[in-house]
Amino acid sequence: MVDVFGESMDRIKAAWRIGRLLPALLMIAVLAPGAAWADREWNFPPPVTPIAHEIFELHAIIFWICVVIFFVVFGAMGYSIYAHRKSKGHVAEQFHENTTVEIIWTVIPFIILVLMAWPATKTVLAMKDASAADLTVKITGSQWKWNYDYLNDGFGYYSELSTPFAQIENREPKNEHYLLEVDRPLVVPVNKKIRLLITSSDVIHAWYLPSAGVQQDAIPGFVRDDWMKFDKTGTYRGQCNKICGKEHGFMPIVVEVKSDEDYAAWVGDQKKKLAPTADDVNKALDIKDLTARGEKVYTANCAACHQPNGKGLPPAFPPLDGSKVATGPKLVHISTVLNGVTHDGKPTAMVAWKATLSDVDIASVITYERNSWGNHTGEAIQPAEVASAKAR
Amino acid sequence: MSVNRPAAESEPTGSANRRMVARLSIVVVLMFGFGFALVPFYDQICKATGLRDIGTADSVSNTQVDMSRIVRLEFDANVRKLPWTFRPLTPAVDVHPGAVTQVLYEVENTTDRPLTGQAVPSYGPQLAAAYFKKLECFCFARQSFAPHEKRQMPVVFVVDPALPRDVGTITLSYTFFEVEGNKS
Amino acid sequence: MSSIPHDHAAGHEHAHEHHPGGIMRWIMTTNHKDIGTLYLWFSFTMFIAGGIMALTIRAELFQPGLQLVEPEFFNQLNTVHGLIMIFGAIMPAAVGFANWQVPMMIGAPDMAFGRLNNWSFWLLPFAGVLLLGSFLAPGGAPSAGWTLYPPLSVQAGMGMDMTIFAIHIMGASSIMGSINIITTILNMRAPGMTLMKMPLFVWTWLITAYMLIAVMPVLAGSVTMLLTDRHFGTSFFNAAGGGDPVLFQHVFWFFGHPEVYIMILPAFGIASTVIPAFARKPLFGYASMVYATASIAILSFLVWAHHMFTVGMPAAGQLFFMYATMLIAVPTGVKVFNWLATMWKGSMTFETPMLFAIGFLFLFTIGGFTGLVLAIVPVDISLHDTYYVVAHFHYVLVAGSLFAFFAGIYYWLPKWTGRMYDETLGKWHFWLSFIFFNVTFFPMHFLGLAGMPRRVPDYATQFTDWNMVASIGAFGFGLSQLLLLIAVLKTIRSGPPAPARPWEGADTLEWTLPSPPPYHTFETPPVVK
Amino acid sequence: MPSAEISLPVGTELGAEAEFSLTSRRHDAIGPRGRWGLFASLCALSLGFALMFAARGAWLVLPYSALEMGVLFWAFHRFERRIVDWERITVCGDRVIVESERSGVAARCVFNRQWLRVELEERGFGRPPVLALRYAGQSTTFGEALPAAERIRLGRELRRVLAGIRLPARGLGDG
Repeated sequence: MVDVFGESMDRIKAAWRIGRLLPALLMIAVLAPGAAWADREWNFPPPVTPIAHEIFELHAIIFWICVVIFFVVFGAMGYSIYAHRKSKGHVAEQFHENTTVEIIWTVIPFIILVLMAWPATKTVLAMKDASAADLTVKITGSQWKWNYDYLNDGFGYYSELSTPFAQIENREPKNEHYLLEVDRPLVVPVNKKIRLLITSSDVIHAWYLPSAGVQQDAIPGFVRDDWMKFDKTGTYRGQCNKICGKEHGFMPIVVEVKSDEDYAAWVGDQKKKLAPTADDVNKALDIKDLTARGEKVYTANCAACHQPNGKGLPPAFPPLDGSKVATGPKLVHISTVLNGVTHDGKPTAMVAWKATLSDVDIASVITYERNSWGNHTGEAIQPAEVASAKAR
Repeated sequence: MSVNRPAAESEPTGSANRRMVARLSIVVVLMFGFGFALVPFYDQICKATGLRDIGTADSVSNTQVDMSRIVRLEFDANVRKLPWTFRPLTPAVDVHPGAVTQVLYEVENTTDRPLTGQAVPSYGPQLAAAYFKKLECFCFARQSFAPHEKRQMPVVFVVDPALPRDVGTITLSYTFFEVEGNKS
Repeated sequence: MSSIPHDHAAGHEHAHEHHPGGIMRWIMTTNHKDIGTLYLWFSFTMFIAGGIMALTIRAELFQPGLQLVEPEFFNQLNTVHGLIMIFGAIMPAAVGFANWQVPMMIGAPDMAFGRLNNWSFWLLPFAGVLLLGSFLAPGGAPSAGWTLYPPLSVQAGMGMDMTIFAIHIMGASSIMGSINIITTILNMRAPGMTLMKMPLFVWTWLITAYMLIAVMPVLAGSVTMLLTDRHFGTSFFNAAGGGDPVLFQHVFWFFGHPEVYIMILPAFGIASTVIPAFARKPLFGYASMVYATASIAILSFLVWAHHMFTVGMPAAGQLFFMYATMLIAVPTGVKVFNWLATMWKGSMTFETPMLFAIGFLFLFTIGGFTGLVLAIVPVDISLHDTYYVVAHFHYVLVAGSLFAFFAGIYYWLPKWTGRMYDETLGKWHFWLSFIFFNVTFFPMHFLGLAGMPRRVPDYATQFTDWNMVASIGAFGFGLSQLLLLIAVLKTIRSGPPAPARPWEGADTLEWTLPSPPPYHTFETPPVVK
Repeated sequence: MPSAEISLPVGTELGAEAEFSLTSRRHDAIGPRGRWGLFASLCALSLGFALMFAARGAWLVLPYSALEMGVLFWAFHRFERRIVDWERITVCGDRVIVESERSGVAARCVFNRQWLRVELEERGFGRPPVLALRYAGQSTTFGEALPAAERIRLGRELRRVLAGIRLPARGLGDG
């Protein structure tokens, strides 16, 4: 707490210093976004794909053209304000038309625009060529996580924000990649053309990775294709960029670009995991282990709606703390988590988790829910119980 | 000089107000009527104009097979709010434009109750939609599944040889939506 | 009932003073000046309400992390801020100016349809209450952004229905207002005032009204379809029933883009009135100004999809909309050059209206440049829905429309009230607004370039510095607007009496009337040569 | 200044042999061709947009477009009807003749000069007062198209004329 306070004071002081320097800053600000300052705070993040390079350069060209026009136009205005003022005794001339001049200043901007449109058109056409890809990844946005499916290799997984709630609520100092970190990033090989198929399962999201120059809306019921090809390995970060509900700001995108060998090894790993779950369903676990694992599962999957403190957001998201489900018969609780809640035969916001979470995860999270906040049932739910409930 | 307002306008204010109220009530009734008439009207319009007509097979006029090029077709499947499994049996095929091709999708209803769904196709890239002719498709009608029923369903299609040459890959993606009115 | 008094003076008093007093005067009035005043005060109230929401947003964004408001409420604030500022503040202000100025500038006694005019105004407070009242509805106000994209807006609670009704009411009000204005301008000009002799403000409003009439049904249709999708089982925008969510975006922006010009054209008109007055020189290129305005209006119907470059449209579509959007820079450039040429070799003084007009010209041009940057499809794909866009449209709508409206308020305040405003106060208002506006919105360009999405309640730590600067600026800008209120109230209460024509260079018809103008204008019919 | 030259927004002219005569008519700044031309262009534009959307599936724009064009038609039509309206008041010997044509309906009232009362009726709500002419059970109004100040001036003028105070015929604008 003290740290956070100190930190914010420092920030306020920093902001104050910035505030005093504003006139100078504004001047710099006008000049800055071009090629001269490559720093992130001023311009696009360093481009890492051919398209992003083109975008970076296009922007620089157009920016500098605008700067030149800006100084010509407002140079003239500044001179006029200085020289043609009444207080200097300037007498107004009464001209109010000059066809030649008017034609000139219609034609010149037109020519400048054509010069701008030319490279832009080339880039647009280049961006559209998603054919002949080495690898296809289907990206499905949902409230509020991304799902990556490797269509060629037949596996897929969810990718979610991994920043702890404590940091968002300012109870802990923030990580370096606060809000831009996920549990499982999208992993792709370097120098390979990756075709992206982007869709959504609920509302419109947008898959936005600035350093790759990619932004594509994810539209429910429709796939849209896009592509990217990275120049270098590394980790690149972006966010969902179309308002999609309350957790819109907490839906980051992390892409890890690996060398061919590392990528192949990673794919091998993933395929191994596809084989029966590493966790032994029949092994009985200690309540402590279950609760610890359950807390992680809860934070990643449940806390967005039911809140970290279990109080929920009634009426849409009921509280778990002290609820009938979380303190009543455990079979009801297990079935609720497994199958979700339906209302008049239609699924509600409480979705079925049996396809998404492993039996061990479900057992852990139920144990956690039954033994946290004001709930003290003291019961440990074993993965085997979940498996048998599933079978019923 | 004192000024008096006229005691009354050319007609009594009361009756003018009543007439206004009557007129406004008619407007309100018409507005609500419009709202309620809209739903059947909507269905009729859709039927009459062929809008949202997803149940008709495309017609193919040119059956010339273009052997000079190969287009890669990828198949994808999604379900929304339906507890089904849905997948293409072939993830991708290479075809010559103009050749009639059939692929299979497999659907399983994993629940204990009968369910009905409607599949909606989508294409990547978007412009491929105009060149992808489906002769037969499970998406032309609603599909009902008995509890735990598993079924393989075909899509028969032709890629129009007029497909622009720079399109080398097409993804056909189906999404099964729950049909309103499913009862548990 | 009274007979006409013989007494000359008493006769005048009689006719001018005996309209109903108190609140009933304002509720029942059909006088264009009263209604103009009502519009302007309503707009100011909404401006303050929307401003408070903006400040709450900026306070939350002062630091990373969640401090003041829940994300859901944050989204509601964002959405209602946008709707209120567009439909509650900017548009009514523009209609307020039209009500006051159009009849006086064309030499008409009043607007064509008095009672329709009264009705168009009095619909607005109800719409405003409905919109603000949606905060109290179960589920809160709409939170899908002012653009109300489905399916997110279909998910929302009852607040969305209230908003849809509010938009309908505001739309009806705008339509009636613009029908009134277009009828007035077309038919009721003084003899001799041909179309090409109309003041430019009247021209811009004629074109604005024309555009409003052309696109308002599109807005009404789009929100109605949203409503039927929500409640009546239609699937206009639902893929499951054969619809398409992107169709909504096409329909919405087909209205939305002309709407942007609807908000800026009257501002152009005010700038074209104020700049010549203080340069003491006729407006340069009157005819080309009219043609430029008309071309902007026509082009505005052809560029809607530039708001949607990321929905994944074919290259041909992207290129068409890119070229059309870039083309708008030409007539807009012509306007800027014309204003500059009007100032060139004039005899300028810099009273508050002129300062705001120059501020408008300067900052609007920056907004124009960023608009050009955003028109370039590949660059837009990297900047779409980031803070760069937020910076861009605030440069256009705040420093553009709003600054021009401030210029108009100070310019015509002596005419409207019969009293002069306090020049010192006005200048303070300008300079503080100008500086804090830039402190608020300039850093947003950098945030956007660095990839900060708009409409997020929290952000990564590398965005912290610029967000702090922007938040400080926002509070400065917000508080500076209280100076406007003080300046106006001070003018009304204790400003020194203003002559009929306080500005040396002003030459439109309203300055031939006394200040304030008589309740029913044009005792002596003007003759336009 | 002869009143015929007074331009706005009313055309006023003096009758020939009468002691006092005034015709009041609105000024039509654009004329029917321009008015209906603009209406046609708006119709084409608005319905064109609506049809374009209807073809793409968003046909609910259409009823609003039609409704709005209806309202615009009503507004233009109503304005046009008022434009051809005219009123004339003539003082001739001991008679005062008020002729008018409103919405195609012609009316004519003849009053006795000695017994005619000229009154200004307040109407409230910011609407300009109405000039009423009353004699026994008969009454009529005059000056629909005149701005408020003009009506007052005209009222004064009439009273002078009726009282037999002979002034040179005066226009309304040069008082």
